[in-house]
Amino acid sequence: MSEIINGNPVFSLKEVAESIKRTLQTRYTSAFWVRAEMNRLNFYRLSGHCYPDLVQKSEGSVIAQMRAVMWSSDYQRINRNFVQTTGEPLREGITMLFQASIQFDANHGLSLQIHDIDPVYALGELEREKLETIQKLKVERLFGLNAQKSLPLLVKRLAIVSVSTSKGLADFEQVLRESKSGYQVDLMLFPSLLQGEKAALQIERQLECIASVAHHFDAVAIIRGGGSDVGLTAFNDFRLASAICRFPLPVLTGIGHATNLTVVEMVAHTHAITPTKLAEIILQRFEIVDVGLDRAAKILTKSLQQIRLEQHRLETVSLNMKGLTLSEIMLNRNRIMDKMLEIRFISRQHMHHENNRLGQMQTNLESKSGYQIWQTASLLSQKENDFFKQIPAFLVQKFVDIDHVERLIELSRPEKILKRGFSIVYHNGRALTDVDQLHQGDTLDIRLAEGRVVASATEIYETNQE
Amino acid sequence: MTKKMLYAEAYEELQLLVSELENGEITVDELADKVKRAAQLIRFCKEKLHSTELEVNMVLKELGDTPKTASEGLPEDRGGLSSDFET
Amino acid sequence: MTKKMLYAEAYEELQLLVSELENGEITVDELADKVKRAAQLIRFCKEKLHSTELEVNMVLKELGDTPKTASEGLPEDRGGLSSDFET
Amino acid sequence: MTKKMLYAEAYEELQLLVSELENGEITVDELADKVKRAAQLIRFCKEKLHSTELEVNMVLKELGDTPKTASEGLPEDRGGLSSDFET
Amino acid sequence: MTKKMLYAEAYEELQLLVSELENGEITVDELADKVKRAAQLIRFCKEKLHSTELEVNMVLKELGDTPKTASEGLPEDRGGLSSDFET
Amino acid sequence: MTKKMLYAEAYEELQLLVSELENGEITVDELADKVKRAAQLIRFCKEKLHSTELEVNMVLKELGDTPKTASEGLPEDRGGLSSDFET
Amino acid sequence: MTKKMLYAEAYEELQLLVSELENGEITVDELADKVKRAAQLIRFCKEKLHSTELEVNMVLKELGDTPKTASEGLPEDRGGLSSDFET
Repeated sequence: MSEIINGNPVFSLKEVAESIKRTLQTRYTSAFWVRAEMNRLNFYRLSGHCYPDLVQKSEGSVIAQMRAVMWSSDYQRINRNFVQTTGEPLREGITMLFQASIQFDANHGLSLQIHDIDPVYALGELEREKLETIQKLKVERLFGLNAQKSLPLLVKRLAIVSVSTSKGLADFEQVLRESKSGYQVDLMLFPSLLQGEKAALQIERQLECIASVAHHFDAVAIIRGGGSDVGLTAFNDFRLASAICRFPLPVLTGIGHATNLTVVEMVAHTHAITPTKLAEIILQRFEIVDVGLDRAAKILTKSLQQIRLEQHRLETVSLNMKGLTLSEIMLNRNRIMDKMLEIRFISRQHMHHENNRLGQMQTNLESKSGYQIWQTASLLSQKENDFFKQIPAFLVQKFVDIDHVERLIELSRPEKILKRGFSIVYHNGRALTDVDQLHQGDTLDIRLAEGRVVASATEIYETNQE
Repeated sequence: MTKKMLYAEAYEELQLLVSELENGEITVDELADKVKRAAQLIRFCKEKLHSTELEVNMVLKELGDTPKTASEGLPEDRGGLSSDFET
Repeated sequence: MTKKMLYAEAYEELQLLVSELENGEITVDELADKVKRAAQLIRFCKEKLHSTELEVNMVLKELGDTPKTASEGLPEDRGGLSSDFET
Repeated sequence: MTKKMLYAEAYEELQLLVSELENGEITVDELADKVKRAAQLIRFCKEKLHSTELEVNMVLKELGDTPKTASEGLPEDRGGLSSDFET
Repeated sequence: MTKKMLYAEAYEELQLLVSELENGEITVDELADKVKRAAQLIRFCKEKLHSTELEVNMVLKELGDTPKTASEGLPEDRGGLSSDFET
Repeated sequence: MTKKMLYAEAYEELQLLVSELENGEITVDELADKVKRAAQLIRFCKEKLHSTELEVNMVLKELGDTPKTASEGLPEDRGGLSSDFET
Repeated sequence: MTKKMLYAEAYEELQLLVSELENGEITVDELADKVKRAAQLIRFCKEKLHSTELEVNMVLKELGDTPKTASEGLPEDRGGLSSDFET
């Protein structure tokens, strides 16, 4: 098979290719799972086959690259499964888990034939991607910006981004139109594709357009009919999301779907799960205002109540004043009456008291003067008694004294003495009391009580001689 | 100076006389005169009291004759009283 | 200075008289005059009360004649009152 | 100097006589005279007392005839008394 | 300075008068004048209430006449109302 | 000088005599005379005493006839006594 | 400065008035004016609920050559009302 040229075996290209193919076939006998980013899908509408470019990046640069092939039948199946799980068709730019086998073709070289794609893994990847978008919006301080716009109380002028043929839009308009209260909401459509690769860009363009005439509108509504959950990718687009965040008017969304919220819905001012719902939300605001106005009108009639109340208060004050005034007069009248009675009582009492005092004085005067006279009289008679009582005693004493003296004198009489046997001896006419001058023989004249005797002294003895 | 005696003075003198009597400070020589004076004073006081009583009673009676509540109508001739009542 | 007496002054004087009487500060000599004065004061107060009552009653009666609720119609000639009512 | 004797003087002299008698200061020679004097004094005092009593009683009786409470009406002819009563 | 009185002021003054009355701060001398003033105030307040009520009623009646929903047809001549609505 | 002897002098002389007698200062010779003199004096004294007693009794009797209490009424004819009684 | 009154402002003012009314914070003096003002505001707000405001022609004109719109038949001429409504 191989020729020898210049001593060296030389292989034809085909031989080499077949050799490689053989080697690969013996080496890679079964399919295996590969993780790679699908850089390009390269779907060929005619054949229905896809020839995706797979890459692996590290820190921004491609470190591995490989072509792949997905045959039409595989693609149909895989895409169906993918949509079923993730809610969107296969798309480029996300990392997926492929089941593949190595194919080598002499013409086309090495490629991986994709047999299956794990949609669950892709789902995670999509979610991660979404999170990255949100993260990025947050980092750029855009997230939640639109929500801060104030939505007018009444959303009367609404710019709509939708497809003119959208069932969702029709529903939305119908709800608004059929509002029983006849509220007026003016709509202006800015048509745009809502799914597919160009959707995000178109929406963004229309938003730019609306922004240029923003002063005519109260808000923008992005409306997409319900039913299919497919093709929501545009609503996770970073550029669109950031445009919505920065949009000068409040952005409302009515995007019908069943899966998780898209980033656009997250950053919108208000989101409703269906266009119908959004219309209802808008009408509800009208309703609230309308009810508020009716209520206000009703409350205005309350002012009449206030007037009644005020009238009542006035009436009460008036009655109060009346009562108080009359009672004040009554009070004073009673006071005066009391004073009068008091004066009457007290002055009478006063005079009565004075009268009693005078009576007492009179009684006192009578009794005291009578007593004075009586006492003086009794003192006088006391003195009289004292005096005259002493007189008889005085005189008796004098009589007694005299009698006493008389008795003494009586006892001294000589006759009385002589009678008791005493006698007096005279000599020369003198009564003798001693024998001094007497001489023997002197004549003595002796006097007795009865009779006299004349005698002579025969013997004379001195007293001490006896 | 001759002035009318006051009840109060009369009563005071009377009290003095009676207390002198009570304390035996009045001799028999003065007694009659003092008692006479006291009697005079008592009589004066009684007179005074009586005349005062008559006067007061008359005033009070007049006052009591005015209707209790003014609203029951006052005699016409009293209308001028309040306006005459100045200080 | 001659000025019309006030009820309040009259009442005060009356009260003073009564309390003097109560405390026995008035002698028999003054009694009649004081009672006369009190009677004068009482009469004055009664007069004053009466005239005040008449006046007040008239005002109140007039007021009562105005309908209770303004909505029942006010007499026409009172329309000018509120505009005359200035401070 | 001749002046009417006072009861007080008479009584004092009497007391002196009694005490002289008690102290034996009176001689028999004076006794009769002294007794006579004492009797005279006693008689005088009694007279004096009696006349005073009569006078006082008369005054009091007159006074007693006037009712004790003035309110029971004073005799008319005494109306002039208080006005005659000056000091 | 002469200015029209306000209801609030009138009512306040009225209440003050009544509370003075309640607290017995008004003498009999002032009573008649105060009651007159109160009556004036009451009458003024009633007038004011009445005129306010008439005005309010008219406004409310007008408001009630406007249909609740504009779709039932607005009277033409009210088109100008909103344009009159300036501040 | 002849003058009536006083009881006091007589009694003194008597007492002198008695004391002389008691002291034995009188001789038998004088005794009779002295006794005579004493009897004379005694007689005088007794007489004096008797006459005094009579006199006193008479006064007392006179006085005793007047009632003890003056209030029981004094005899009329003694009214003049007090006025005669001058010093 | 005349500026178009905003619906929100009008509604807010109304709400304020209503809550003042409800809380009785409006005096009688202000009542009529406030009620008038509230009625005006209510009327204005009601108008707004049912009126058309979007001036499609103007929008298209402003957008110039970029009218990508397939406007589905807007009312022709309601623009005038809202522009008359200025504050």
